[in-house]
Amino acid sequence: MSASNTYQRSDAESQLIELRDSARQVLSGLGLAVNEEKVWPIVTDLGWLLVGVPETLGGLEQGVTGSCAFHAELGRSLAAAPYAAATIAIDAICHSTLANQQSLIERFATGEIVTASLAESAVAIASNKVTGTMTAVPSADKASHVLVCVENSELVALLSLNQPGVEITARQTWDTTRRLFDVRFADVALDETLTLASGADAKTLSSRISTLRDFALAADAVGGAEALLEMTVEYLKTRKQFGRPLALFQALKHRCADLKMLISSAEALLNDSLSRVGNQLDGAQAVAMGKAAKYLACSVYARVAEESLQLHGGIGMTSEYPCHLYLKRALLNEHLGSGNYELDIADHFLS
Amino acid sequence: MSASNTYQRSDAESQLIELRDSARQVLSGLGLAVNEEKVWPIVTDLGWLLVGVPETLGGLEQGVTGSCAFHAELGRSLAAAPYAAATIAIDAICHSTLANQQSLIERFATGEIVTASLAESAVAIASNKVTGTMTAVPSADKASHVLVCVENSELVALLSLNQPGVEITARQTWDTTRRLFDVRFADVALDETLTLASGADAKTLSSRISTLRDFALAADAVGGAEALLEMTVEYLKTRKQFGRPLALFQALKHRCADLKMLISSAEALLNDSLSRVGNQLDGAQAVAMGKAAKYLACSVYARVAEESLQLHGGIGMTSEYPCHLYLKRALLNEHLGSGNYELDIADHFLS
Amino acid sequence: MNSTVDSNNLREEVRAWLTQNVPQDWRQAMTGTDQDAFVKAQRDWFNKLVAAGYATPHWPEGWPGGGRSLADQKIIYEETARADAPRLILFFVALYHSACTLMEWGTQEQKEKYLPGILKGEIWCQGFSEPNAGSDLASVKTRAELKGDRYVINGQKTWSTMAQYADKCLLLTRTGKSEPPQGGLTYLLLDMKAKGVSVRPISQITGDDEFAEIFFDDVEVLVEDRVGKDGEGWAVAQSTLSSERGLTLVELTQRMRYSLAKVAEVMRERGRASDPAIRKELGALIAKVNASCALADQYLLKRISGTEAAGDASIVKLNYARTLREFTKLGMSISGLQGQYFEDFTRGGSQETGNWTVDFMNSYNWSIAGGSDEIQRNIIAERMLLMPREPKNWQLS
Amino acid sequence: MNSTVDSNNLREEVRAWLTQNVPQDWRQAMTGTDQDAFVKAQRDWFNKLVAAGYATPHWPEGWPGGGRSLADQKIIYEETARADAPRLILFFVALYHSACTLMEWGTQEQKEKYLPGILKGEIWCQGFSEPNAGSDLASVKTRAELKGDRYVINGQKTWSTMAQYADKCLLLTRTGKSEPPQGGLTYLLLDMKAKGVSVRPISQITGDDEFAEIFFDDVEVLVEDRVGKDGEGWAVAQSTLSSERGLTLVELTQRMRYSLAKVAEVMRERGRASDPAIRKELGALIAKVNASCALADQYLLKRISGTEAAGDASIVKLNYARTLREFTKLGMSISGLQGQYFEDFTRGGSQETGNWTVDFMNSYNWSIAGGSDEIQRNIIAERMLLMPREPKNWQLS
Repeated sequence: MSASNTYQRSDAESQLIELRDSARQVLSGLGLAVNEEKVWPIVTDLGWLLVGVPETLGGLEQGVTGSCAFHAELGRSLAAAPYAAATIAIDAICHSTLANQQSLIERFATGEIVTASLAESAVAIASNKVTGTMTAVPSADKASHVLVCVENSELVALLSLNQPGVEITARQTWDTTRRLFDVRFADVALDETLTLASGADAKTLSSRISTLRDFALAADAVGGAEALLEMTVEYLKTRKQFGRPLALFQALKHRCADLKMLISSAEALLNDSLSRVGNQLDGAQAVAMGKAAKYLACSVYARVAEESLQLHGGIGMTSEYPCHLYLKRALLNEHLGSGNYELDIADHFLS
Repeated sequence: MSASNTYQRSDAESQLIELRDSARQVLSGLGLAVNEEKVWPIVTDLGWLLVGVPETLGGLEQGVTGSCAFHAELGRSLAAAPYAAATIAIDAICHSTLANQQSLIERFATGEIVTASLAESAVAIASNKVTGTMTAVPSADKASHVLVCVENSELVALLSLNQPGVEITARQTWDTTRRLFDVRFADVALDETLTLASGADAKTLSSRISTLRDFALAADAVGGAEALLEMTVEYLKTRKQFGRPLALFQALKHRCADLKMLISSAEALLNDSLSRVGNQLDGAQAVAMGKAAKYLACSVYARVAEESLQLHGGIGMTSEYPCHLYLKRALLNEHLGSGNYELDIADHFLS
Repeated sequence: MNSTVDSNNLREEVRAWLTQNVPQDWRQAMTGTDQDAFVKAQRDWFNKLVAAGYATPHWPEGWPGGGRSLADQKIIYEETARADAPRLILFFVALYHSACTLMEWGTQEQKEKYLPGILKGEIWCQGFSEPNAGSDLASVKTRAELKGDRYVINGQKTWSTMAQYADKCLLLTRTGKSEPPQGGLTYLLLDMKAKGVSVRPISQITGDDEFAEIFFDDVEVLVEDRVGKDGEGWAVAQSTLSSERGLTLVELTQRMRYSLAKVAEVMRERGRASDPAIRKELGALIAKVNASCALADQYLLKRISGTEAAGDASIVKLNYARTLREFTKLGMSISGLQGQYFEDFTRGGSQETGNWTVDFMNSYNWSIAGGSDEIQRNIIAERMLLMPREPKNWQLS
Repeated sequence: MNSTVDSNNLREEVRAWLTQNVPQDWRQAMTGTDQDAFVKAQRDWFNKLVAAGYATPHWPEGWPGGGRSLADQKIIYEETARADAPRLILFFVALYHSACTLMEWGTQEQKEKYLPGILKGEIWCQGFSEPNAGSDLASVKTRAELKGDRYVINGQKTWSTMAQYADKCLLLTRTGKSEPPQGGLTYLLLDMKAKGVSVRPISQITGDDEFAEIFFDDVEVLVEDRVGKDGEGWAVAQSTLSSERGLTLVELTQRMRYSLAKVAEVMRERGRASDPAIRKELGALIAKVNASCALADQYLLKRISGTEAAGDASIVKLNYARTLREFTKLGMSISGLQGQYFEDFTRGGSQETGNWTVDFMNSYNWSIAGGSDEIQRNIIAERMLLMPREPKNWQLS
């Protein structure tokens, strides 16, 4: 009714939408669940690892919202790339006080792989030597370095993976679109030129890292869920039973509508949280927002994947058809990250 | 394929079916949610309180299965009668070593009301005097006696409600088909001629009483859920929208089918448990079975009531239409009984 | 001028005003009291808001506090929710439905005749729904027969919010005969005191009566009180229905968010504050409630930016109804047996009656009224996912 | 003779025999091994059961262990589940579907030709389902053309359990042209080694291949291998499908019940044994699993007593599928990240592969195959609740 309702998209928003659209085009050209060998060169060539990096460090300044847009696109196409782990590590470098920040970012954004854990780690430090195990580390076999958060957040550092005392074990998951590894350290010496933060700064940075991981998993889930529902609806429109397209059956329509609503809610929460936290990812509030976004998106993704499998009927149960790839990625997403999400959210609220 | 598959209904089974059918006929003649003044004389005149009582004590020897069939019928018709509480108390008398068993049963089966708590009580005994509070005691204002299980199961007794130190407070519930009371005792003397069990016997009897209560609530829930689903399906067949009966919409059909399946499962569990426990209601196994039957039936009832309210649309939200009476009884049923059902079932299984 | 600074100023101004002006005892005044006390409490609060310009920020400039952007209106609603101020339920139809319909479709004479009355506190109700029509607005049967300079109305409306208190009514009638269902509808402004109008409150399952039936027995309405042309009622009704533009759901979701503290409260009261199973449920609920808020906010943004797509509104409503159900159910479940005892509750308190069991029952208003969940699912499936519609002539064989 | 005593005797006898005879290492022998090892393990177990008379208690007297009542058969299944013995999945079609169909419809010659082979270990498969036919059996398109003394078959079947191992096939074909869908079907017995038959295992999402596609390219079957008359295939297929009479679901629900201990096991392994939220979920699951057992038991009783009603079977199956989903999902969820790592699992282990994630994926076999959950809901709504069927000519408008 009022005349004063105007809204202008900012330049940054417009740029991000362009970036995302072109990413979607590139990825859909590659096809679903394309392997790391094919995706990674594209990721580095097109500078996708620089999306969230500040302009002052040679990046596109799109912040976490920017990298999440790409996590969603990679989730949508089920791409097998260590993009999430690498962006988390690069972000940590950006937020360190390291002197050689810029050169490290250049190395890791253009070819050399840096990775990080997508789950929990139990790594301790004693006499400047690191011991312990990191789980769910993507592409550790090809990475030169890994981001390590030491227990109790005393220290955040990069460790070279090509040195004595490092043992890398492949852990095949049901989700074949990810290549995860356990990384074990036995008395591995720290390289002080790769220490990102220590003391109170390390606590802050650790908290940022885990929030970022939660947002990355949430975005992957939202992208995957959206693509899967589209695929399922298309299937129902095509497939006929009793002489009618399945999409005409109201019971199935209503289930798809519910899924659409759930995905929209997870997406809205993710976007809202990203815009609220901005670049401030380390406070208790931001951590709780990351956890809520991750919990909701991943549980919605699993729900969409389970329903989609049922809605596809027999064909969804065959390995030829990609429905199960989404299911397995969704199940893995639910179990990545750390802690008991629902409890942590409640704890923060009640504290 | 084999010829040797024959099955004959026993005389007791046939008799129970007859009893139940006639009860249904009587109750449906009275209409839904008819008040206590109208139902109670029928309950006593027709001897329904004697269904579960042994023949040796003048009963119909139909056991717990028998009384549960009547709980289900009363649940179906939303009858406002202290039938469950009275049968529990009468059953306790039957399983006591009281000398005047027979005369007490006659009194309570024919007019004088004995009641019991349908929830938790906190009643302690000191120097032969009883102090504490019983909650959710039906029709305590009209009853002459109440069944009391003292804390830690030291004693099970009947207490006269017409004596000093007894305070009866009406607790109006959203469920208007039940009239519940709090009963407070302040130093009320025990009448030794009304002590049903003490010591180890009291533990056994207390356990029987709580199992019986669980089965009674389960049966009420199964009966109510069945009647409500029938009502809802009838409504959907009658009501038209967009020129078609609602019952033609597949999304609604599928939801009704799910409810039917859930009710069948709760009913099957109840019947199976009753036939397994027989008259042995006091062991840990029987207690766990009672809890499982109560938990499943009451949660299914609540689910059916919630869905039925939605399926009825606007009319279900009006107080004139009986849909909400089932909802409120279902919600109350979920909160009657004692303990945390799911946890107790798991505890028993894991022990 | 920087709009963020501007918004912050408004936010602070509203917040300060609310601190001063929200009656601290409004819940008590509206709990366990009769209808008159309820109406008086609503009217007092309405007068305060009108005076402060916070009742009509959505009206054009020139009216009290008018000419504000949707973003500013949102701030006012958010702060009202945050301050736990009463909802203006008795005046909502007048302030939004009636005013916006008149602004868009009314003649100059109609505006002059009706708008000032709204600010003075005239209560309006909506006469759209009919018995047995459910969510199917096109099946309106109430007849309006044109006789000279007036329409003569016969029929019945139902589920009209607070119609028993209303002075005026937005009435959707059928004048045409053979047109398709959406055609042949005509939109009238009715005086509830007119001869032949009778109102019967609907007794709800909570014992409250927020809705009423309206009966028309040869009721006369002058042609000058028709909005739009004869037969144009469908289009006019659409703008009535979209008049609040998503603000209501912003308000309601914000209120739900602020009410999460009440779940914590009942957990403490019932000794369940450290029960991990309940805490887990609470954690899941917090995420869902925040998502409902985010959805409503983003929907408003879409309306502001003109990027709303078919089905968007259905998603917000379906999601709110579901979250509200889970929210009230958790509160009720934690309340245990205690929650099943009857207690007085805040009249017209909608989702915040102070009684979890009433809130739970009221939550069905949102999944049934204003287009049931089932209708929203149809819309999402057909208009958003582009799944085929059921055939028109689909009849029982 | 008292039947309870009788039953107890059988129960003890079976239990004792199983204690002696279930290969203790059968899981290891069927985990991470190739197909041959799996077939050998199945065959060894089959031979033991046949010798003991526990493979064919449902065959008439005269056959090994034959002539037993359904109640006795149930005891054998219950005890097999209790002993965690392997399921005879490779021979199930032969022992039930083929045998019962032959007993009911077969000629004397057919019985003599085929039944002894079954006891010797011939493997049968079922050729009913077709691509794009889903749960709609009446839409069989595989053609059988009568040419002299033989049928010539062309077409394709799918989702045939273990067809890659099968010696023989129960084949449903279309011979008629213009009859209604259920008419025009003809039931044949096919030698899987016949010229023109080719089999392609279906690679499942678990990596297992319990099912296969079968292709027919001018395959010839003699008229003497037809069961029932030409065009009578629908009726014959119905008795094939109902041959196990509910026993399978008794067995499966019992196995699920005994597997509840595995949930407790994974809780301990993952340090969640005292987590109240998980314990609560376990408690709810226990009630549901016991209810599934009770439903299956009572369904069998109805079959025994001839009181089965329309829809009863659908309720049992729909309920089992749902409970199995919840059961496997809880196990998977407790397993945490560990459960998402690929591990070898017991081949053909169905719901008890030793891997919760595989069990969870396999649970969809029960909600999709053999009439999907959606079909079961249609049946329950239409045949049990007597809600109207969708019109026959309901087409996209």
